[in-house]
Amino acid sequence: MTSVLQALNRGLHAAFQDPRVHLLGEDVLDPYGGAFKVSQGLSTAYPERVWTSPVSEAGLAGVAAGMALRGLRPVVEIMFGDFSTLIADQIINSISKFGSMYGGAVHVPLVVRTPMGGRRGYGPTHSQTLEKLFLGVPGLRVLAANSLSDPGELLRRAIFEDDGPVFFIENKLLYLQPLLTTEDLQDFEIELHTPPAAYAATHTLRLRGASAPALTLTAYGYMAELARQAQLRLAFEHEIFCELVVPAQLAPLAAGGELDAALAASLSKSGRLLAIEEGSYTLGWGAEVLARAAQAFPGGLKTAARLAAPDAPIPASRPLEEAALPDVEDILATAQRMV
Amino acid sequence: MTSVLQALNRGLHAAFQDPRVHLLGEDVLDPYGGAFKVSQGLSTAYPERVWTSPVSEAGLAGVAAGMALRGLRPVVEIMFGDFSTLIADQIINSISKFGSMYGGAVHVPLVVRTPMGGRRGYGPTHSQTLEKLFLGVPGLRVLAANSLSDPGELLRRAIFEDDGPVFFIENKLLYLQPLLTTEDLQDFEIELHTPPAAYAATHTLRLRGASAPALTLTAYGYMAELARQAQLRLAFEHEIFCELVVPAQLAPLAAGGELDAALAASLSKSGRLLAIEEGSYTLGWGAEVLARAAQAFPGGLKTAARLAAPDAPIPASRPLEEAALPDVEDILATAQRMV
Amino acid sequence: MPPMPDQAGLYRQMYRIRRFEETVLDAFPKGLFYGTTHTYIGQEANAAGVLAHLGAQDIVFSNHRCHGHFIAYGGDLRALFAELMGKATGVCGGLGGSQHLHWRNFYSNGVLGSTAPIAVGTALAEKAKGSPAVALLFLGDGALGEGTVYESLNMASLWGAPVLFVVENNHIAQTTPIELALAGDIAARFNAFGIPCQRLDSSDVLEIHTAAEAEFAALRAAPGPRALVLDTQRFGPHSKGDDTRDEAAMASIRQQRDPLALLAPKLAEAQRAALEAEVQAEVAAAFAQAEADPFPVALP
Amino acid sequence: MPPMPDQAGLYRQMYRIRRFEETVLDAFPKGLFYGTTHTYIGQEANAAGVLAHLGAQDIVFSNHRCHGHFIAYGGDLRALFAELMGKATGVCGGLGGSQHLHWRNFYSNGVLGSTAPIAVGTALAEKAKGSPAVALLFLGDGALGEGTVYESLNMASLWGAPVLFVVENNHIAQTTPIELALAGDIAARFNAFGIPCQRLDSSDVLEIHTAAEAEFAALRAAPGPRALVLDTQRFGPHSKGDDTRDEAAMASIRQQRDPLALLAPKLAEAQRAALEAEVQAEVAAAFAQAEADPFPVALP
Ligand SMILES: Cc1ncc(C[n+]2csc(CCOP(=O)(O)OP(=O)(O)O)c2C)c(N)n1
Ligand SMILES: Cc1ncc(C[n+]2csc(CCOP(=O)(O)OP(=O)(O)O)c2C)c(N)n1
Ligand SMILES: [Mg+2]
Ligand SMILES: [Mg+2]
Repeated sequence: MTSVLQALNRGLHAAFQDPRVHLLGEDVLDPYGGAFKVSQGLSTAYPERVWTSPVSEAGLAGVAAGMALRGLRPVVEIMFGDFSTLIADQIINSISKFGSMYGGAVHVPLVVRTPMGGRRGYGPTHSQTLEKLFLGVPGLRVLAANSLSDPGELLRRAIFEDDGPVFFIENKLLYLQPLLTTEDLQDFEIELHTPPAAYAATHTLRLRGASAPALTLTAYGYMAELARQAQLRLAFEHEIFCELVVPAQLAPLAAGGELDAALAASLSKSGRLLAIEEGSYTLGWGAEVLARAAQAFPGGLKTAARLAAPDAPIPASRPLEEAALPDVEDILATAQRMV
Repeated sequence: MTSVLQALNRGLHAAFQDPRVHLLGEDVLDPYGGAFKVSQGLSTAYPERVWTSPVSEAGLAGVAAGMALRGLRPVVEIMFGDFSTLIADQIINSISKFGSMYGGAVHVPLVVRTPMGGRRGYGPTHSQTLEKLFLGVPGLRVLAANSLSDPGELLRRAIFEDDGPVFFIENKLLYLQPLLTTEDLQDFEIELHTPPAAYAATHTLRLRGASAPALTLTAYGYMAELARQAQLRLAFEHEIFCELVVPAQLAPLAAGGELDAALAASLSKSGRLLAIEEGSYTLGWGAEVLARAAQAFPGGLKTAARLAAPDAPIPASRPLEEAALPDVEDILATAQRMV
Repeated sequence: MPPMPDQAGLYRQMYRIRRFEETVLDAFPKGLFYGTTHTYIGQEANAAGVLAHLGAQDIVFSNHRCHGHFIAYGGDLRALFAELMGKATGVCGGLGGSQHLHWRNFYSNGVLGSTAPIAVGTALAEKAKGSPAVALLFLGDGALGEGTVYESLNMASLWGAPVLFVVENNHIAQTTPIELALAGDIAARFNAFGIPCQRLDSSDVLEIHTAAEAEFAALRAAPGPRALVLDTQRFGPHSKGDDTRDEAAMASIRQQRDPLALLAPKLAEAQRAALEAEVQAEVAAAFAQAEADPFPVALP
Repeated sequence: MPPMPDQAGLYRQMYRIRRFEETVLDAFPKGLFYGTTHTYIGQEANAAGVLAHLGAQDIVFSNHRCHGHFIAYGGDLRALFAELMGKATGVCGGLGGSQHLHWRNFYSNGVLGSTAPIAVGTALAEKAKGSPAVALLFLGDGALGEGTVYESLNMASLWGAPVLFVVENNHIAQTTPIELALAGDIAARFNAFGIPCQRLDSSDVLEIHTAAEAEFAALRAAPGPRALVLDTQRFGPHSKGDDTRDEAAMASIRQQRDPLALLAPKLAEAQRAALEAEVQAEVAAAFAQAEADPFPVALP
């Protein structure tokens, strides 16, 4: 069994074969290897290319940007996704702009990796799912690891196949998930779709032999795994057949507000959409999904809904946190209401 | 004639009658009075309560937060909205969280004011409309000035009537607009609607004697003025009758994804929605508007669209900038395609 | 001459912190707490020595390693245990957890450096209101990496904010030794912004008490920012079990730099034993109460 | 002994900047430019004196006040005029405008302080690649307010980045005099992060040339960050017409601190006249060409 964490670590080790790859982050030296251990082993194998840094997130992002400008392929580890707020200016006003604002001759191939998410009781400043801040930033690709395909390979491709910046979203609970094997997925028929000019595949999961879907679920990252569990239970316990669409690329989406083809295909069958995310509700990823769906199916969707955390800080207390963050039961309840 | 700029300045002067009000910002001393002159006269009248600061946006926001914690009512001027990226951490992880994360006993009554927007050739780092970054931040109220009602009064109420933080959006071209008088608006029938627990009114504009609306336009800030001009031309030149819904409060929206009542009322008549904004397309304000509309009118909207800037940095060159930012002609063209 | 510090009182305060933190570390693996924690063991003399000078009106900003500050500030042990357990009776009703505390004029937050300008702002507000209150900000050596800290030093200095920056330099940030994270000199950094800085390498609470006394006196006499750098040692892991330092070296440090062991000889043996017994009972009772306390009711 | 600086060359460079900026200020009100601009008049000696030592491989980061840096770097006058006009032939095809320039190893950005870590990163990258290139960062006194600058000093120092921080201290940021924005001492700020700092109060390009020569020599001999603080004067408005300073005081400063007037006596009168005529013609031709250049075609 390979966990998502192991896969990411392997992906980094594979990437480090190329001497242009450098890693910058806080507490990334061995034996610690980063707060969530994703970077373990790198500083031992490549001491001169692993930069353990002061607690200076903005500076870190900027230094990596400079390295990227000069031909390296830096990877930045932000210890908690909550601190991505500190690199907002570097990301928005420098890193993602340089590719266009200088007339097209400048490239900033860097990857910022960071874990988002709660369910560990870390409280309001260490549990957030903040990628929504970056999904509408022009010039920035945002990818979210999932356990349906190798996130280490996705990370490796982000490092090498992209001449622009990539914000790579991980999730604390996803780390511990096993990469799903064909055996794990034997109940599913899986369709892969890669959007134009992307390298990250969208997975559409339907249960083998299921009748036409009554509902399309869409989710990414760790929520995709919860949605998959809900999908199974909806089928087996409630005879509600859903399709689940799991994108790995959250941004950019197609220009002109066009809906992702995999989602469009599923919706044209189900006519019902539920977008599920762990981040807070308003202007989350689901807002863009629903907006595009509304544009793509004028008058045609029977119902559309979002499941997300409420618009409030994430409490530290376990029962409060559990109530705040959407889980399998919430998906079941919402889906049942929708069909 | 009173301009929006004058109204804002008057609002600040009125607020300063209360000794709890302090202003912090860069270059806010007289005779300059801030880069856009909104703060003019204050440092002369109240020298001990106007803090002209180093170029330290994050620090500035934090200092204001501290003042607010201790009973003052600080107003922060961020010279260009583009630099709101630098205060993202203070806003997201401190200022907007304190009200909830400490159990409810702490209040941070501060107002951050800043001008957004392009059309002045200032280039990619001085022309953005970035409020979308903050519309989904729990605990933060976001208001946008417009010329339909006195923005100085809105600002004054934000300073005093709110025990939480307010992000107050201005717009560089809006500054020069006159506050619209009843005479200016004589062609319109205007309905006011104030959402629950808000003090900022939403205006619904319809042309006097117009037949049922074929389309609902919604826009805020300076774009609302362009939309109003388009609304007139659509009626008089193309016989397309629209209603225009102009919110002054962009966040929070009603909980649970509920649609604003004014918008819902208009859409139930028109069945067609066009959300117009100057910011870049993806996950802009319009995404949340469309998502909520899709939820509120399952299967019921004939068409929904967004008009926004493309997902790209704003070019400095005039023809390129003009092409990028939505204007009256773009609204006319889009509206005509939709009905 | 200021009165002699209350040695027994300081010992009690430090021992309360020690027992609290030991209880936390002990109970964490049993699942009685939830989330994370950063214990203050080894640094007790800083909180006790510095906060002894605080007036009721003064303001404290603390960081992730806040239990010791909170306790020395006068915070309730049961409420702190309860907060760490996520109980309704916690300092913040379970919303904040270990890193996010507020009670009276005490505030902590888990984002390093973010508190610096906020502390400066509170100090300026009190000054503007004509209040004699001063603000105090605890920072670790690691937090000195954050740019916001320097923006805050500059503004505090320009605007004469009555704030004391207390750097607890335990020579490590999570797992990063200070040599890998901090160039130049800490005191010079404050001085470069026009802020006077006193530096003290000690785990002796009496020395720290004296040093802090001078800082508070100066701060109240002539409001304006000051800095106190306390070189210290973190005895335990960064949070739970994540200590990558050499165990032998740590053992010798624990031997030499224990604030409790340093003060203990100054107290009569019997007095100390009685005091320790009292504190043990106090902490145990607080823990038991917190354990029995209800969880907050989650709204559906 | 390094060779004597090329006095005529330095004069020419400074005069090219001067004429360029005068042309901009003159033509702006006529609507020939669009957007904003920040002219370099009065500070020409800095760009000319410092950048004279730059190798082709070296990297320059500049700020909003970048025209002088760009010209002294070797940038094309017509392309710069065109960029300010928003023409397709501009340095960045009209996308960037006055504050956002890139050509070869030259980059400028309009967000103060944001370039600091990026410059450090380029220096580290070149060092990691084994290249001899060094990076140079121009900062104003105002930009020293930004926290990111200090994060950058720390990292540059820790990691031995071959970068030269050049502070052009014109004692003002937009309208804010340095006394209201900067506490403590600039050189001490660098020193506090372990960075050596040379400070020079001069508008004499030869002095600046000499000071910069020493910095570059040290930088190339032992890669690691260094700082050069140049006290200078901004003769014109911050951007256009927004000068709140005392006109009489400014007149006397313009009298005493004009880098062109300071160097002029060292050149033969005829040589200087010829040189000026050449530059005038060059600038006029560049302007005329840029004016005639096409606007970019906006895609519908
Ligand atoms: C902005 C930010 N970055 C990173 C972290 C993660 N983190 C928590 S504590 C810590 C080390 C802090 O070291 P120091 O300031 O010296 O305090 P100490 O733990 O030694 O008491 C780090 C990196 C954080 N909380 N905030
Ligand atoms: C982050 C940021 N804040 C504010 C501004 C607005 N601004 C542009 S130039 C300037 C003053 C800069 O002063 P200084 O760094 O001394 O450079 P100078 O203009 O004197 O050359 C300010 C505040 C900015 N460009 N970026
Ligand atoms: Mg430390
Ligand atoms: Mg300056």
